[in-house]
Amino acid sequence: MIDLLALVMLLAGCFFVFAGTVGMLRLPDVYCRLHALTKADNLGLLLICLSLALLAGRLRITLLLLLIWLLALLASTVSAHLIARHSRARRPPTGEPQ
Amino acid sequence: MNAQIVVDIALGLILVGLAAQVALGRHLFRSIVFYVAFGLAMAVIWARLGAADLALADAAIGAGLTGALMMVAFRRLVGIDPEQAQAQMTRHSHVAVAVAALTAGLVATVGLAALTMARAPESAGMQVLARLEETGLGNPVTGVLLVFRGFDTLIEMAVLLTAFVGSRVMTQRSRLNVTTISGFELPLVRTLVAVILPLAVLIAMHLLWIGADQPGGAFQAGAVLAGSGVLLLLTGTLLPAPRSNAMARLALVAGVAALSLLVLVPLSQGRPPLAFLGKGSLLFAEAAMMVSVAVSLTLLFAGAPALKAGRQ
Amino acid sequence: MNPAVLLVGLVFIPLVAALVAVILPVRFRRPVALLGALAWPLLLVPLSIAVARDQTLTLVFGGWTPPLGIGWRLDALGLVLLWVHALAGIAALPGAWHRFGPKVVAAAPFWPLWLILSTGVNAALLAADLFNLYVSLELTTLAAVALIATDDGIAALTAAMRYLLLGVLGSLMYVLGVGLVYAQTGSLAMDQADAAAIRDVALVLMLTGLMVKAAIFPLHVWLPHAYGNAPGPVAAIMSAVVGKVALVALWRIWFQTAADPPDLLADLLGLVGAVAIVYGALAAYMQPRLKMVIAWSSISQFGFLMLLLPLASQTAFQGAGFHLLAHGLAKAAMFLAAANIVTVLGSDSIRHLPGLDKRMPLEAFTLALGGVTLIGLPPSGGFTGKWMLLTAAWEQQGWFWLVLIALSGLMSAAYVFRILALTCFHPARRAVHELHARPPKITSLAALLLALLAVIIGLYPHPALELLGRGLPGGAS
Amino acid sequence: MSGEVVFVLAAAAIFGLGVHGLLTAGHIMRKLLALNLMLSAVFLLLIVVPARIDGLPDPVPQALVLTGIVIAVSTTAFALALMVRLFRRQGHAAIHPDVDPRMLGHVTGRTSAGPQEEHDRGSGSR
Repeated sequence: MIDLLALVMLLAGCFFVFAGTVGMLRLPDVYCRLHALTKADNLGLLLICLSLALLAGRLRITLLLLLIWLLALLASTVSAHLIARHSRARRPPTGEPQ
Repeated sequence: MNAQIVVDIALGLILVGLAAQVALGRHLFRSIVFYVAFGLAMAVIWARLGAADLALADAAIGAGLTGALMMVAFRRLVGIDPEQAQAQMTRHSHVAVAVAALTAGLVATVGLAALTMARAPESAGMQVLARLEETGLGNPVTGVLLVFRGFDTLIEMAVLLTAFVGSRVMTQRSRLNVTTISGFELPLVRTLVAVILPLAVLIAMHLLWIGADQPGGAFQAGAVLAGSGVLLLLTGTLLPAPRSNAMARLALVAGVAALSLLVLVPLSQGRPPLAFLGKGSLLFAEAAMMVSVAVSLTLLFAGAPALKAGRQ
Repeated sequence: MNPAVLLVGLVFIPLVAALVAVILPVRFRRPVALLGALAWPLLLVPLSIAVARDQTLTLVFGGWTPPLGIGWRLDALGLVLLWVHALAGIAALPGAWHRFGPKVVAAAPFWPLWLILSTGVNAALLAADLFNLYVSLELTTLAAVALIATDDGIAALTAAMRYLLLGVLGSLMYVLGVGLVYAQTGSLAMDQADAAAIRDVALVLMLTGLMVKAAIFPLHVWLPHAYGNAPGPVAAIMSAVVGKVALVALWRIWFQTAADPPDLLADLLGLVGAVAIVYGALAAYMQPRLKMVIAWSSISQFGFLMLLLPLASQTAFQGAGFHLLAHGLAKAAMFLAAANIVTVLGSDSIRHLPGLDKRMPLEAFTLALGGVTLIGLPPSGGFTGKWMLLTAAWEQQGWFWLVLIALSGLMSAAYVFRILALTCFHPARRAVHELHARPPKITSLAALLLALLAVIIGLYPHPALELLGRGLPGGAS
Repeated sequence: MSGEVVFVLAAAAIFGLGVHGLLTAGHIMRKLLALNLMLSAVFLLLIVVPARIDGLPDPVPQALVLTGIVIAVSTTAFALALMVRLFRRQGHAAIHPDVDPRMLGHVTGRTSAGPQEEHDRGSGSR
């Protein structure tokens, strides 16, 4: 039962990461790409971490996975912020595809 | 077994695909970014092969720091001449394609032949595993690096020192380049630094401590610290300093000096050079090596002989 | 005390001196480096006695016998090159001392790098382990490249970059070969690593890698620019030992790791050497700059040393080893003299040479003496080396090699006499314009002594020949 | 077909790509990238080809590769510093002074010293 749940979450996580990647490659401008990359990827990573935690079933591993997710979250937040800021300074958002 | 081979093929294809982007990509900056991705994929493959020490080292050094060094060098080129941002400078040549294909074919033939050849029944690696107990270490790679083939490691640390001293020949003639990125004053970035930095130090200490028995060790720990140093330089918390100081110079030579002690101290006791002095001495040498790796790589990134505190 | 322990000093005296030099402020670096560079050659006296008695000295790190650990081995060949290194290094010191004073920008890194270069060269000469040889050669290459770059001219920086890139390419091929050897034999010790099936491929890979580092034609492209544009003392030490270390490693791997090297490959490499002799000499003849002439002559002379592989006899080894000694001393002397000429004239273009024998007689004499050794005229050391090689070719009825060796003397004569004729007998012997301050006399004398030494060893060749007569690098005859 | 075969083939392909990059690159940094790729391929072969011991890679090649990685990053860092200096001095990042002008793109015609020549040109003293 737990295995099944983990599998579903793993697949869902992979889907979100994949979607984020597709978004990064296909979306028109920096802001949309950042949106895809940060949101979808972080959700995907969370799902993968959770599923791995379920499979491992140990508190230490679970906490480590949570830490990994939090660090990735922090890193992607800051880098997305910096990229958006840099991008706005150079070329303000117009709503039009660049 | 079948699932394994599918995963292996996928990993191999990803690695080759990334290498192709590095080698064939049009824009230099893009190639550098893909090189970082290549290093990470390499780390995954090391993990798959069971070489955890290499996975850690390649992720931190091969991908992370080499990438950072290349990016900062690229930025320096752009700083000198902004048009470098569009630098392409590749030529197309059928000869090159033919030579490359031929070389790849040769390497593949040799590699596959080597896989199927008869091997000696006894290898140095087996001896290492058999005699690792005498050292009290649990990680055979650390055993090879610091005990059985410690002299290689000493020369390797000397190479790192030489790279730094040699770079000074070039960098001391140039003005100091600013490595700071814009936006470091943002509260968000400061939070990041405040969280990452203690954690990175903790991780480095952990890697150093467990290195004797588990994957990890001086190089991996040093690389993590060097990564933090790069972050501090990027955020302007540390700045390149134009003049060297005694602390920086001591940190640079610490690794070679500690390993030299491991070689020379047994001599004074009438034992062969580099005779095993116990686990404590190894930890001492590894700590010194970690400091040297971290400081050398950070200073190579900064292109400066020392660092000073920046704006807080 | 076991004399092998002294080997540790060969590597660790310059290394520790380098560490001290890095730690100390810039103004102390030069004296520390001088002490370090003068201290380690002292060990060569007891070591020579020990080698003369015991043939080879071996040292095993940590008591972990190979293949588990790393071993060092000093044989007659290594000792000969250590002497070249020591003598050339000491002779280069006055010039380096004069040029890299504490007020010079590049002096701060120069002196530690100078010591590290010695460390790397000595470690590579002692290495009896395939991988340890790699790390030592990397150390040597990196220090050498940085020392070339201390010149900071575009030509020197370009040469340094080219040397570095080719060096990395060479070492990665070498490492691949080493990996294949380990995979098959499970050992990295040079004398244990022999194996069958994949060996020839691995051998070719390792040799190719080392040939890049030793600048053997056609992998020589980095050398002329590197030697021709490096600061004088650096060019001297590099031409004396840095390329030759890789060549000695190549010989060792050939005779030690490949216990039964394939004849075809030997002839092929000999042929490569033959082309190098001719091509290098022709190129040397065409060069417009003195330092480039001397640098290209190295390509030619290195090709000469490759003839040991097809000849592969005791006599040939004595000849090649002796040639290594004589050539190293003569080349270093010539580069030091050329460096002084550059300092005084501001250029080493051969157009400036006429009349030099009047204004800079010591330098002109050094060039002449060095040239005599390069050609191999009696009684110079170069003559002894070439004569032994000729004898070896005669004994084996290798007529092709015989003709080639004889021819090589003529070709060296062509480029050497071109220089000497220009210097002494050119009709338009213009007055030499002294553009810059003359370097201290001791720099000229050091170069001259080195060149004299290269001749004197030809008069008293027996100690070196007797040492080298003990056997090929593998121990087999 | 086993995993080893896959990785040997991948290493060979990467080596070939590196050779191609090395031959076609005009820019020094591209040459460095290509050399680093080739080194990675060599490292991969060094680990994959020797026999595995108890299902893990032989520790000796692992240590060799770890040494190789550190040497590679040292050499790369040094080469990059050299490249930046050469760029400052000559104004383009190709090795050959007489390089095909098309490969230099925008810097064509700029033959003498680089755009940011410093006060201490040449090898002289301060």
